[in-house]
Amino acid sequence: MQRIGVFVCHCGSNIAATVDVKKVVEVIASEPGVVHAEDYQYMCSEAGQEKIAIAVREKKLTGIVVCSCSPRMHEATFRKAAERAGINPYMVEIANIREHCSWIHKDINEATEKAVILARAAVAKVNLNTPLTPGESRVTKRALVIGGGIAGIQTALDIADAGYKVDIVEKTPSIGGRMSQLDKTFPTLDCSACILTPKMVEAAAHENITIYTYSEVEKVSGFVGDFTVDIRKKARFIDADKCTGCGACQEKCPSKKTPSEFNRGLGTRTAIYTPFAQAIPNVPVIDTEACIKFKTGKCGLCQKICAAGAVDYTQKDEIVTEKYGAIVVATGFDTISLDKYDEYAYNQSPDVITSLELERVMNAAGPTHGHLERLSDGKAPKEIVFIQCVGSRCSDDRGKPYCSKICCMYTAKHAMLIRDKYPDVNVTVFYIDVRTPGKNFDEFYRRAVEQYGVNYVKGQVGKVIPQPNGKLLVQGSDLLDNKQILKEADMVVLATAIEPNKDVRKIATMLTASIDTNNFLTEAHAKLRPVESPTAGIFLSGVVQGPKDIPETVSQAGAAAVKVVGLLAKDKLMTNPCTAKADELLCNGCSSCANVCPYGAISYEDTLVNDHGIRETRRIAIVNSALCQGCGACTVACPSGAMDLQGFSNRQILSEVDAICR
Amino acid sequence: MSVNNEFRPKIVAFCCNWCSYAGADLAGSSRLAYPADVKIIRVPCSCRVNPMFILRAFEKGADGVIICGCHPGDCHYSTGNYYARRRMTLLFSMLDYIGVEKGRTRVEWVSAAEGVKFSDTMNDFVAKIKGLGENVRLGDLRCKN
Amino acid sequence: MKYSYYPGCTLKNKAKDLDAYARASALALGFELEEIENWQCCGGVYPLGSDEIATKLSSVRALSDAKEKGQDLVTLCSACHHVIKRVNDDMKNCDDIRFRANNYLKLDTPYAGETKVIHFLELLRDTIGFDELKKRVVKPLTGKKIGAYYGCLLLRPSGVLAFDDPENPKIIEDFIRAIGATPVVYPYRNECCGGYISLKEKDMAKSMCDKIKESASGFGADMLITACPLCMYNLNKSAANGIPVYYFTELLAEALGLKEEAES
Amino acid sequence: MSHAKNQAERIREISGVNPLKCMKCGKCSATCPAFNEMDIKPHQFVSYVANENIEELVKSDSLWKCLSCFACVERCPRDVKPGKIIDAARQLVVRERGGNYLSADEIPELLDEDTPQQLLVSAYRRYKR
Repeated sequence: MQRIGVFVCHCGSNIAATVDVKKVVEVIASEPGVVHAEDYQYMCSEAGQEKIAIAVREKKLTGIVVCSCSPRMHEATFRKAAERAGINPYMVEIANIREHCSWIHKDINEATEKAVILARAAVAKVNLNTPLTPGESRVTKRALVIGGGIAGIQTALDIADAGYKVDIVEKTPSIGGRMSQLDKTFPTLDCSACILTPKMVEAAAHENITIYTYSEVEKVSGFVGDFTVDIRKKARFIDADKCTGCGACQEKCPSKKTPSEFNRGLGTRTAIYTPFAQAIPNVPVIDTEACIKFKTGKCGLCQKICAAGAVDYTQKDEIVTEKYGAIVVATGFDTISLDKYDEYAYNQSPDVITSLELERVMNAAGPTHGHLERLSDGKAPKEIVFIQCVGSRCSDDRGKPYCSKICCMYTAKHAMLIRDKYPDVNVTVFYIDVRTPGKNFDEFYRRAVEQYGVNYVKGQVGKVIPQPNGKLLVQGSDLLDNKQILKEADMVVLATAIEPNKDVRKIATMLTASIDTNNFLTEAHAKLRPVESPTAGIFLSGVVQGPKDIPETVSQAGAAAVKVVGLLAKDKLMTNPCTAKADELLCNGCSSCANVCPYGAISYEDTLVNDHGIRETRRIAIVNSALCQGCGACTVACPSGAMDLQGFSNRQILSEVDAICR
Repeated sequence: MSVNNEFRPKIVAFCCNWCSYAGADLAGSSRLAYPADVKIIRVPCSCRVNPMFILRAFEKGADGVIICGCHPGDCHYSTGNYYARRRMTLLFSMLDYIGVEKGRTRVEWVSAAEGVKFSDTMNDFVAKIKGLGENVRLGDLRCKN
Repeated sequence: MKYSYYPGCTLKNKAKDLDAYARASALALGFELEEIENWQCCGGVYPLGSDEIATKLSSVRALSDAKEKGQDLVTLCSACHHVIKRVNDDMKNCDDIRFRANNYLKLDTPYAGETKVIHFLELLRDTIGFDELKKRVVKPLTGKKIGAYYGCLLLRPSGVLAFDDPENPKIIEDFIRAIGATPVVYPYRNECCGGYISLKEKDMAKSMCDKIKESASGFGADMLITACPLCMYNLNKSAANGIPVYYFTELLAEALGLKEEAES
Repeated sequence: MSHAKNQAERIREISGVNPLKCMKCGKCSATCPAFNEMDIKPHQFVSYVANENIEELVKSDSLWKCLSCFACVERCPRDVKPGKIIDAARQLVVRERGGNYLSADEIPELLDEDTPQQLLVSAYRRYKR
């Protein structure tokens, strides 16, 4: 029989306001095995932990139940306290009477009754707990960053500067990401390329960084400290070692009509291409869908023209397998499809564009060489309308429920830049709310209004109506004036909602990282662990975690890097001791458990067993506790009941069921 | 302790540690109420839930049992929730066959970010169980034993 | 191929053409429209309150009748299509309405939204196919520039009607191409003609139709086509630009070389 | 429950709309083809119900100007469906007070030889119980 101490936390008034903690102590004291019960203001405080130590000493406790907040908060705290007091940390169980009780119930009787039952279940479980000892696993001192945008680049640089090896895997032919497509950045109007390119160069030159562009993560196995990853390096059909980046191949390529991804489809590119001038690496790729040589077998001009002999049509995809201790997801974002929003006539008029397309139009390397002009007829616009919140803050099935966060600021930027460069162009912004929290952000927006005379109208637009004369009639609300206004514009710019990159779901599944309904990856704790995934060893950087601007992304990228460095700095990690174990007397070696094990942790050995005096050699399941992650799939698959999970054994869970249903 | 004689069902909720238990925590910290009749048991994964646990709950007088796990494809252990789904489909049809109504058991996917869904699910489940009333079928069988 | 067919009141009176051209064209294209017996008026508008039941019963009767025959239900008038399709959705998805309607009607077998409701245009698109229709055309309307007028009832609410993109539809444009003419896309093709408001607020309806017709002719349309008798009525009240309005079935019959036959 | 509260509750029920979902973007009013004919504008319908100011709402001429074209319902980013609120308010008026907007006597003079049956039927449905 265990000697159990029960400690009921008030958590200030968080628990005590709705749960009669004295009553819980009184009732639980008479449970079998309980030799000590007390309540205290804050069990997690030093004084609270000391109470545990005193009780262990004085009452010779062998097991501990703490009735407090979620075990996800303080289980580790109380396990450590128990260890200091001299008992095995796995002899501690938590009854969650805050998140699962006091915070969601109002009636004090009901909540107290439930708290008692939760405490009983925990006591019943501890009665069956056994001391467990964690094993150790090694840490591979190398990190993987998935995504080569500003988030991935910054995370990689910070990890590399701390002295660890780091690999960047980028899907497109160059690192740089969305930031490379931007013209200027708010709130200081720096040229985006001017501040990004040095970082790209630094990453490429760093001795600790290896960059895999035009590559994708294909398979991930293992766990924190010891991941094994397959990376598919897609065939570029260019020998990167020979290519000098002279660009002659691109000049001569006769297939010139593929929409340029980098220019958001507003311009075209050749079949052999580097996405933009500052691309890193400056090595082109051949798009086999567009290449005449690949489609018809004729052409081969690029190979003929290449002085370095770098073009190789026979190149094949290559799989690189590498081991990592930590993985950072920095897969970024894209704008949503506007197909369901054609009241704004995006699919009906080339003069209705997204804000990201406007970045390309404003950029000197863009389709209009930086001249602000209508894409339909090349004429200079005189009247431009911006529409905010297109697809953001929607609770219908067309858009996204969240605020995309960056649009208010980039629209102020666009409006300001246009008014600055083309003072005769009128700019109107239809907005629902202007959201500009951030250092120097509201000041920036006010400058757009006060200094540059941008006309902000409070109200959403209902419809953009193309006119026979090529103009666009914008029908919108002016809510402050309670009017419906019609404004004739030459161009309309849509602040289109952003969403996580389409590939992120696939990647999250490979990494077994949690993902939310909007395809953003979930943090381990929304406030206190914002750059870690609940899956150990997986870290989040940039918009993959939620909408962010560049300064925030860079800060978060650095934070993720610190977490990675903290992990890689360790030589060994403690492993979870709650692993599966087979009872050799019950096991009949049927292989059912091994078939369901996702980690290949179960093997079979011929073992000499002593079954009630009968000594014989049997085929018995053996669990490799270094590989077992403790999911318990095997325990249910086992037909003879031989397989059990330490820390969550059949008897323990059944005792909880009994206590709850009593 | 409750004074009135309203039927208060006994409901056991098995929640996986990675998604649904965290979802329940989020429901708690967001103060999204659901009836106190629901008591949660933490398991590492929905695939840890042995059909035996559910039978035992009904045997001991539970009126409803719900298993919550990560969304398909999002399991922390890759495939655990698929095992759970298959096992529970079989178990539930067997329970139905022996007279425990289908509505008394449920499998639901709740992610760590879905506090609202957790609370909505529990409210709905409790209401359905209240509609079904006390679970007397397995109780009767026990008496015959 | 036989289909149940719900013509509706107006097609039996003021919009006989719409009906006659459709029937003749249907036969020529190899499917038969079998009029539902003893159909009753759909009510012209989907009930205003989500709790109403009596006003939905005539639609349920027609739907159930088609189900008994194992046929899809074809409609032609935009209003009938709108009402019947939405009532069908209620019968499929709304427990309360299904329960009350069945309780009231006491049908041999309860109705739960099994019938597929198809607009004549959808039949052309999805069953026959516009490519096939194009092959059957004997007198292509080459050179005619036609604006499609969709109005509200066929498109919205798009979730239930699931007819086409409510903001940028293309089914009638594709139809126009199939009969050999040139579609003219103009932005007011999904804006309201005024609908029932024209009974009392004649000026209001007229100004709305002026806008529609001016926009269409501004983009170069010689004529408009519609599927709705009320849209037709309202558009005809507007004299703007003098562009004529036809039922799409009339042009279909013409292209198939059946116009005279249908009129006789 | 006060009369106004009661009526607001009825409108919420009949329309199946939750006015609290509105984020006051004004897209309904930006969309409405009958906007200029209305005294109370579509976005205001929502706040009138939220604020339980039903007395004013049902007196509004806008009730009889809304075309039920459903453009606002289609485009509302918050799924509030202002058009359905208007339908419900109209319903409330005709149900509670018999406040028909159309009397049988005035119909003949509104007709002409082309008037489709559909127009009569639908106008009658909208204006009268």
